[in-house]
Amino acid sequence: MEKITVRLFGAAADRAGTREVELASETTTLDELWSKLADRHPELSPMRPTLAFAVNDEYAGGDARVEPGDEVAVLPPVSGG
Amino acid sequence: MEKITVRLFGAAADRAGTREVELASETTTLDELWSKLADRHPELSPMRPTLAFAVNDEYAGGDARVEPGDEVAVLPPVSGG
Amino acid sequence: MFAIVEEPIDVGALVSGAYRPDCGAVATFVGTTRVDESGEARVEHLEYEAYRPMADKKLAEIGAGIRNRWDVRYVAIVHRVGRVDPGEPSVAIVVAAPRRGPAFEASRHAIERIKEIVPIWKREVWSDGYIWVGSQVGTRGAIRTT
Amino acid sequence: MFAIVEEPIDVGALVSGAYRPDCGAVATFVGTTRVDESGEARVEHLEYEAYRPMADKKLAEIGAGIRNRWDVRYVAIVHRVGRVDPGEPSVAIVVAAPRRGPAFEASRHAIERIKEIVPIWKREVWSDGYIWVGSQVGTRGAIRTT
Repeated sequence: MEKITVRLFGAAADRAGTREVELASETTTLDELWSKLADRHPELSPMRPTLAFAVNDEYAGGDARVEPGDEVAVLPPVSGG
Repeated sequence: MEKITVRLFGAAADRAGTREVELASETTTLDELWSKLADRHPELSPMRPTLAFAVNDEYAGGDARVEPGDEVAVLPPVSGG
Repeated sequence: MFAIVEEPIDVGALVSGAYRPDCGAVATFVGTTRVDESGEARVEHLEYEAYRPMADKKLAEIGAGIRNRWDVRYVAIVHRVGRVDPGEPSVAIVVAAPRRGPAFEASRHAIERIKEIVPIWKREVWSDGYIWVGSQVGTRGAIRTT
Repeated sequence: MFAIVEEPIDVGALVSGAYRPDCGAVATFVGTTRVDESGEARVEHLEYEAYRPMADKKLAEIGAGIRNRWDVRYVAIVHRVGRVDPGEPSVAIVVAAPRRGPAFEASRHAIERIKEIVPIWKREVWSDGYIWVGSQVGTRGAIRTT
């Protein structure tokens, strides 16, 4: 089965110590995927309230559907400019 | 006696057909000087309500004192920028 | 830096001259010649004239007023006189500040004050005559009567 | 024109690329690296990273939103990634409009939206450690605990 690629940025990549994680999963939701990610990288858990997520390059909420082959991004508060 | 130099700009210079007028005068006021100027260049009279004046490079009102040797400027509505 | 110049304004040099390690924001405003149209007539170029040195003094006063009112560390205003062709800059205002709010507000303020108090005049040269902006004096028949 | 670049931003070229005969106003905002200080420590440089291509897409969305809302004829936004030294531009926004009001409003709007929705992150590298701005995650002891 295709995996779900999770990309981590900024402070989230820093905390997790990696910029990319592959998770095996059936079709699921962002919230469920987060649980798997937080199991693998518990150091991310304290950041949860500040994080946003994207599925395939677009912001998405916790109940958004995520399918094998999708790219999910973990987005700390943006600070461009 | 030194004269008072009156400099004209923009639409005022255009109407009067000159950019500089020398007026002989004792110490006077801007309002009185304007009367002399308007006598010499009656084509300026219709512009009077729109004009501002400067004496020696600073905005001045009708009762401002003007002395021989001073430079007076006739300033149509500014339109820089 | 406050100047009235006859040659084209090098806005890039003005902006990069404003970068400072104590500032996080540089706001720039450039006024350019816009080709208005009216019926079959159109603006071909602008001609600016200034009353100097009063105009220089008023630009510097605007700069001083800005530094008084906002936390701004650098202000430059350059106004061109003479002929300015379509799309060319007639005025450039560059403000550097630690934070963006004051930079934006100060640059907006500067152009508004220039249009109020700096003795500079603009003549629009149209394909069918000219008009002194603000005085409505000129050789364009239609506009002269408005 | 919307771009995320690794090399220094040539703001002068961006501004002169915005001049158009149908516009009278070009408003430009440049964000530069400000050296903040705290006790004996100071910011030495910034490091930006972006999530691409989402960041490119969000810049273009901001541009489209601006053209929807204001009478604006040209918008360029360029954001730099990687190391940005003190006083250097990290972002440049250039807006050309027929009139100055919309140009000012749109350029202010663009920087506010960038700071809200574009997936770009800034790491301040201080003389005594680093800090991810907004997340307060880093190696600077004093700030980590706040």
